Amino acid sequence: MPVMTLIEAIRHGLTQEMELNPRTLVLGEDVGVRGGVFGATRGLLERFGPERVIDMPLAESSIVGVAIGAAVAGWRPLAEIQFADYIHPAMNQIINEAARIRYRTNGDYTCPVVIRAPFGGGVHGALYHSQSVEGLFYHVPGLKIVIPSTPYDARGLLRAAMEQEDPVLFFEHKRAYRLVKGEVPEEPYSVPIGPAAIRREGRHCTVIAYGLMVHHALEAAERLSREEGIEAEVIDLRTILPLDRETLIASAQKTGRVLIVHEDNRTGGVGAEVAAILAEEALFYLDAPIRRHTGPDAPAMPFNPVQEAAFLPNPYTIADQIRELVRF
Amino acid sequence: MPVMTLIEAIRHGLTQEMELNPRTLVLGEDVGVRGGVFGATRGLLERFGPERVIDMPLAESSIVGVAIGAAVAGWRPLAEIQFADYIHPAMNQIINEAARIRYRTNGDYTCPVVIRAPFGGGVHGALYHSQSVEGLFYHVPGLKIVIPSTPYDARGLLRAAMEQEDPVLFFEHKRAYRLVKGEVPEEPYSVPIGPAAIRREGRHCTVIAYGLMVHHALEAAERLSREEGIEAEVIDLRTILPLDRETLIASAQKTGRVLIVHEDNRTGGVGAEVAAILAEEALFYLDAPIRRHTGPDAPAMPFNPVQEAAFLPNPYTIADQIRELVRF
Amino acid sequence: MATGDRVDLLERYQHGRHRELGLTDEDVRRMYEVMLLARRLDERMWILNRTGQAPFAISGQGHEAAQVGAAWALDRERDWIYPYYRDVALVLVWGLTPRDLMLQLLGKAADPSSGGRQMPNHFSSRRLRIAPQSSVVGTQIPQAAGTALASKLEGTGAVTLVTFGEGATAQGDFHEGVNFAAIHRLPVIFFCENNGYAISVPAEKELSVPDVADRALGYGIPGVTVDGNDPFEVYRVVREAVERARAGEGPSLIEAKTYRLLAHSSDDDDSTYRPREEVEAWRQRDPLPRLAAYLKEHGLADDADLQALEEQVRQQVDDATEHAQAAPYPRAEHLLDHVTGP
Amino acid sequence: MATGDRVDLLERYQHGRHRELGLTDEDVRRMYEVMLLARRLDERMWILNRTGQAPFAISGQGHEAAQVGAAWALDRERDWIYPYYRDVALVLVWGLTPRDLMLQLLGKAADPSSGGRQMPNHFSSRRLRIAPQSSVVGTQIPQAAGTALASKLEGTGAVTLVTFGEGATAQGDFHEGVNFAAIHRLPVIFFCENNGYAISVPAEKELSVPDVADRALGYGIPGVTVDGNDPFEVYRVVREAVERARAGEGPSLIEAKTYRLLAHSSDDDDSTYRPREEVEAWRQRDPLPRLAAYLKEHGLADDADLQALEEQVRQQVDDATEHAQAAPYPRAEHLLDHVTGP
Ligand SMILES: Cc1ncc(C[n+]2csc(CCOP(=O)(O)OP(=O)(O)O)c2C)c(N)n1
Ligand SMILES: Cc1ncc(C[n+]2csc(CCOP(=O)(O)OP(=O)(O)O)c2C)c(N)n1
Ligand SMILES: [Mg+2]
Ligand SMILES: [Mg+2]
Repeated sequence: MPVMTLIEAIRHGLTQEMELNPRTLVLGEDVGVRGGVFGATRGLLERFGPERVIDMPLAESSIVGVAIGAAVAGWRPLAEIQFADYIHPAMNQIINEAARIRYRTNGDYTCPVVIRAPFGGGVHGALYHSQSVEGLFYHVPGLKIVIPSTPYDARGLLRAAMEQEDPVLFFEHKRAYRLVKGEVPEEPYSVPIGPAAIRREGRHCTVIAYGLMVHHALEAAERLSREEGIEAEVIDLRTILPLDRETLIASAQKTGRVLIVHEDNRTGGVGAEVAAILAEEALFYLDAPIRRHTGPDAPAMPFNPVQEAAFLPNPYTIADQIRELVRF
Repeated sequence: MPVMTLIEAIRHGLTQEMELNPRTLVLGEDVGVRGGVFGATRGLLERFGPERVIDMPLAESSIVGVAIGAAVAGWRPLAEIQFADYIHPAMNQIINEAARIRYRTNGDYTCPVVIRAPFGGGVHGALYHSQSVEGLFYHVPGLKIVIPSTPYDARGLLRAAMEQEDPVLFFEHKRAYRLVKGEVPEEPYSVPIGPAAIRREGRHCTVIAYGLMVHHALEAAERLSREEGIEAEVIDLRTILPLDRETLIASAQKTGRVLIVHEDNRTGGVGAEVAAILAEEALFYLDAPIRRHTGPDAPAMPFNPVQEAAFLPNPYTIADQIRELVRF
Repeated sequence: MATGDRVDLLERYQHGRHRELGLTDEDVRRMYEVMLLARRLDERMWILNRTGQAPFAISGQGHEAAQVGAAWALDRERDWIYPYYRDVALVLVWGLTPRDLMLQLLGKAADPSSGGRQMPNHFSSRRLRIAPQSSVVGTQIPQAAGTALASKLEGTGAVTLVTFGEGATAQGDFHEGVNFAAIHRLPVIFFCENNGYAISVPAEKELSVPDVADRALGYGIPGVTVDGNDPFEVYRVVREAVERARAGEGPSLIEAKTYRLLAHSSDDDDSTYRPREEVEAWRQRDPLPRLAAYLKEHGLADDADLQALEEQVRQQVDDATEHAQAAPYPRAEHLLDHVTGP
Repeated sequence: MATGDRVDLLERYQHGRHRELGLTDEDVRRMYEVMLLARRLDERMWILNRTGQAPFAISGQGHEAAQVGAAWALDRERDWIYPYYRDVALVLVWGLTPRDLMLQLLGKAADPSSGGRQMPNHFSSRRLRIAPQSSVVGTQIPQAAGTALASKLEGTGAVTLVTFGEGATAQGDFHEGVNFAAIHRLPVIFFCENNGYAISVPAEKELSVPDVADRALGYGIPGVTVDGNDPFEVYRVVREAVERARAGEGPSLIEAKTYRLLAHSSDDDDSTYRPREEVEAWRQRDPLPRLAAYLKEHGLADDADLQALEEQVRQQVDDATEHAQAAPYPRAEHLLDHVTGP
């Protein structure tokens, strides 16, 4: 099996999706001749032509709006928002339109639009090229939200997103793009939307994360295992909406101690819902208060390296949190 | 003290704000000659003229964008979004702009924009005239979010919103507009942004709510007290962002049983954060799992009366939840 | 807005104008029939509202000629429509029935557009190529461009008609949708039913140009203003736009000037913001009596025919009302159906 | 885009064009000085980026004449600007210093625009009436209308200049901001620095009209296209717009046609999407040597003066660089400062 970076897996996946279904469209800013600012769509224009690989005007609401209209007519749009930070102009089309079309027509229409966007920080992107935006969307019934942390999952989840009929937000951690490598089968395959993955078994505590933070959590867990004998279970959510309640509850019941890690702001982030679910379903199994280790409640990540680093959870701060949790 | 409905208190407050500060502007759709579709701005145009009471074109992003630009130049805009359901086109201006201006200029600029919007259901408003949208915003650092449940608070919180320097979302439950009455002082006064109000003391459990749900919770609590001897403490959040952690934690520690009620969708709603805070800060005081009684995870409220009623928590369903919680 | 008078004058000189446009006598009779049906249905909806039987009504009264004129220029068998809440007459042409509309008015389970989930006049049907409508003003415009893009790629020659009020043209989505369609020369017709107000806000506060059609200038596409109370004129200009679209020449913006004869909706009171003389003046240009007069003048119908038609329409409206009243509401246990698929 | 040549021709016939426009010799020397300073500062930023000392650089190179021409037409003591990331020369006129810009480039605490929080070229200063800029393309446009509304209400005669690229004119916010300003005849100038590309997307895929100025037609406001590499022409048309604005006649849309001489940013590689010949042709029209030639031709400076100026500018850039390099980063404990007030 070839080894790919996350971004290569996505490019490979996009290419295959375009091959598999002649009604698949790619649309976004700079997705054509430029191949996307991160190169995710490189080669698509040459291969599939400007009819199916569309350089959109700089107007995110219309990127999603046009995708919705094409989906309504039976096409399979794969829209790209250049940075998750610029998805906000499209929130009306995503939340009020895409997410409600199936419901408001009582199932007559569906709206199978997949919207990809690079998110996350640690690349000196500052306030507007570092945002995590999943916390703004996981409150929206009708959407599915996927955040792959490995190349394998990225390809497989993209396939799954294209196989089903609902709008999917597909967030790709931009710092993971070239950092994370892994094996990816040549042939198309899908990784189901919904189930989380237990990346590391452990008995002392449960660490729940997604995106790049999964790798940081694993690094922390490996070090603590090696050096201190602490065995943390690490769960990769993979799908933020819907959440894999069963896996989360089972692990919390097993370890009795839960740490949730995300880069997104703390208040109202995905960690809040995870904590709420566990407080409802696993309360009497908990031996320590639930902990959230997240980006702080600052509007976004500063540009300067000092405050950027201070914003972000990292393997060391995660290890500290695990230690405190286990010692509670 | 005169008795007013919620909408009268708001109209009274808007009128006073316009009097108090000649740099206060009211802008929104139909706020002029029509006086707002709910009448909140009735009389303002006649009194303050079309310079300061501006009928905006049907374009929410510009309603907020223009308000931001006026605020940046030292004015005090009071923007109205006709229905909370139509705030989505303005999300970019609210989240990416208003909420970040103070932070991104390191405090050089502030953005004192107050954005009012009627929200909530139970008026046959269906999918697009019933939405609760606070769950989409309370994840945004830099904003303050206020949801008054009484005429007294509505007037006082509006004053407080206009006295400070941050963008404030001011959500008014449209079914409460004429339903809820109470005394409102003639003279200007403010109710601070931040503190929750304990509307009813109780020892058996804590019910946390906001907006119209406070009244439903109180009705349920009174009935249970009268008929079954159950004494529920009822907390009115009033401010959704920031949350009054201390009051919530203290009450949870006292009663050991917590029910959170909101009309907004369950997943990722304000209740998730409240539950997370309590799971972090009051875990070992809890004698029963935290409960959330909320609107379900449907994209929005249907039009037909059967499903609309099924969507909404009401005094009976809240009483059921309290009973189960206390018996746990 | 003197277009109405100008056309009345023209009418005196152009007998049989419909024939010149290629419309048969039967076409014209059918047009009138749909307009009448739309009007009577709409009137009934208000009655049901005023008598407490329907929580909400929103009116297309006054807009019928614009809608029917546009509809006739399209091909119901392949074209798409993205209607808005005033388009009772348009969707009747497109195949929704009076029963369908009444079922939605009363929020009944059999409402084919939404299963009783949406407010009245939120039309939708996959089978009929009626796009899934929301209440959010303007969102349908880029979506219509997306559907037109699909049609272009399919090469079917299908055209998309998207309708909206003049107020909607202030939305960013209007601009983004028209801009994209113009760049890619998509087969879409932007059809504005300009009734002079967005609820209470008059056109001068929504636009800084005299006509919505002027907005086309910024996109380099044809912009045409037409008397929206004259179904033939509307038919003529929309047909031209359809021909352009099918020939791959791209989108057009058409503005049908008209008026809503009633308040914005059953929740509105327009007396504060529309002078009664203005309303009265427009009542004089009501497209229905105007077309009735044309029918008689050109020997397409006499008073007895019109009377019979009224009777037939009344029966349809009665039937729709009774059918909807007798129909069951959706069940609570279906509240969470169709949120997402698996 | 033959405007450049046309104006070159004109120049041969119009000696002392600046005087006819009311610009003094000193004005022209100062304009050149700012343009040169902007250019050298910008070049240094790229060097710092390429040598790993600055994580990001974004360029105004090529746009200097447009910016300086516009800036000169305004009143720095009362007017507002809403700049965008290419406006190095504009904000230098407005009072930000090379040190200020270098401090931001390196994310240092003393960066007056953002305290090291924002990326390079995100200008802001309440004291100088430079609006608080974000990276979100287009959002500043309705905000500028809001500031102009405030000025109108205050009756100070202040004008707001808002700048953006041609790509930004596809955004809904462009439409909404211009529409509102046009309806209320606000004192705002929409100033588009049209460099033909939004990153890699060429103007034909962003607009369906030949010129951005054509977009003005849809709002009934003046739309003017001008050679953006000619500071005098830009000055002239902006001054007219300023006069209109101060006289209460409302907004204007001005399109300065120009070119960015480098890639979109330090993260971009433009060789895939811009033919080298095109870049080369525009290099020939670089506004800096062109203005230098004018200075010499009209006896406003000789080679020695220009050399001395280069030297002085180099010192300023060195000073700014060293100052910024020596300055401390913000401290981690201030991460949560200024999220909200009490
Ligand atoms: C985005 C949005 N904002 C506000 C509303 C509330 N609203 C419903 S219809 C309407 C006026 C629409 O005016 P226009 O587009 O001219 O259409 P008309 O009703 O006059 O036919 C308004 C403000 C809405 N439905 N959607
Ligand atoms: C809303 C938004 N979408 C996308 C981007 C990413 N982006 C930054 S600059 C740019 C191109 C801007 O082009 P134009 O407006 O022509 O200005 P230019 O850079 O050419 O001067 C893009 C797509 C952004 N910053 N904001
Ligand atoms: Mg209208
Ligand atoms: Mg450009």
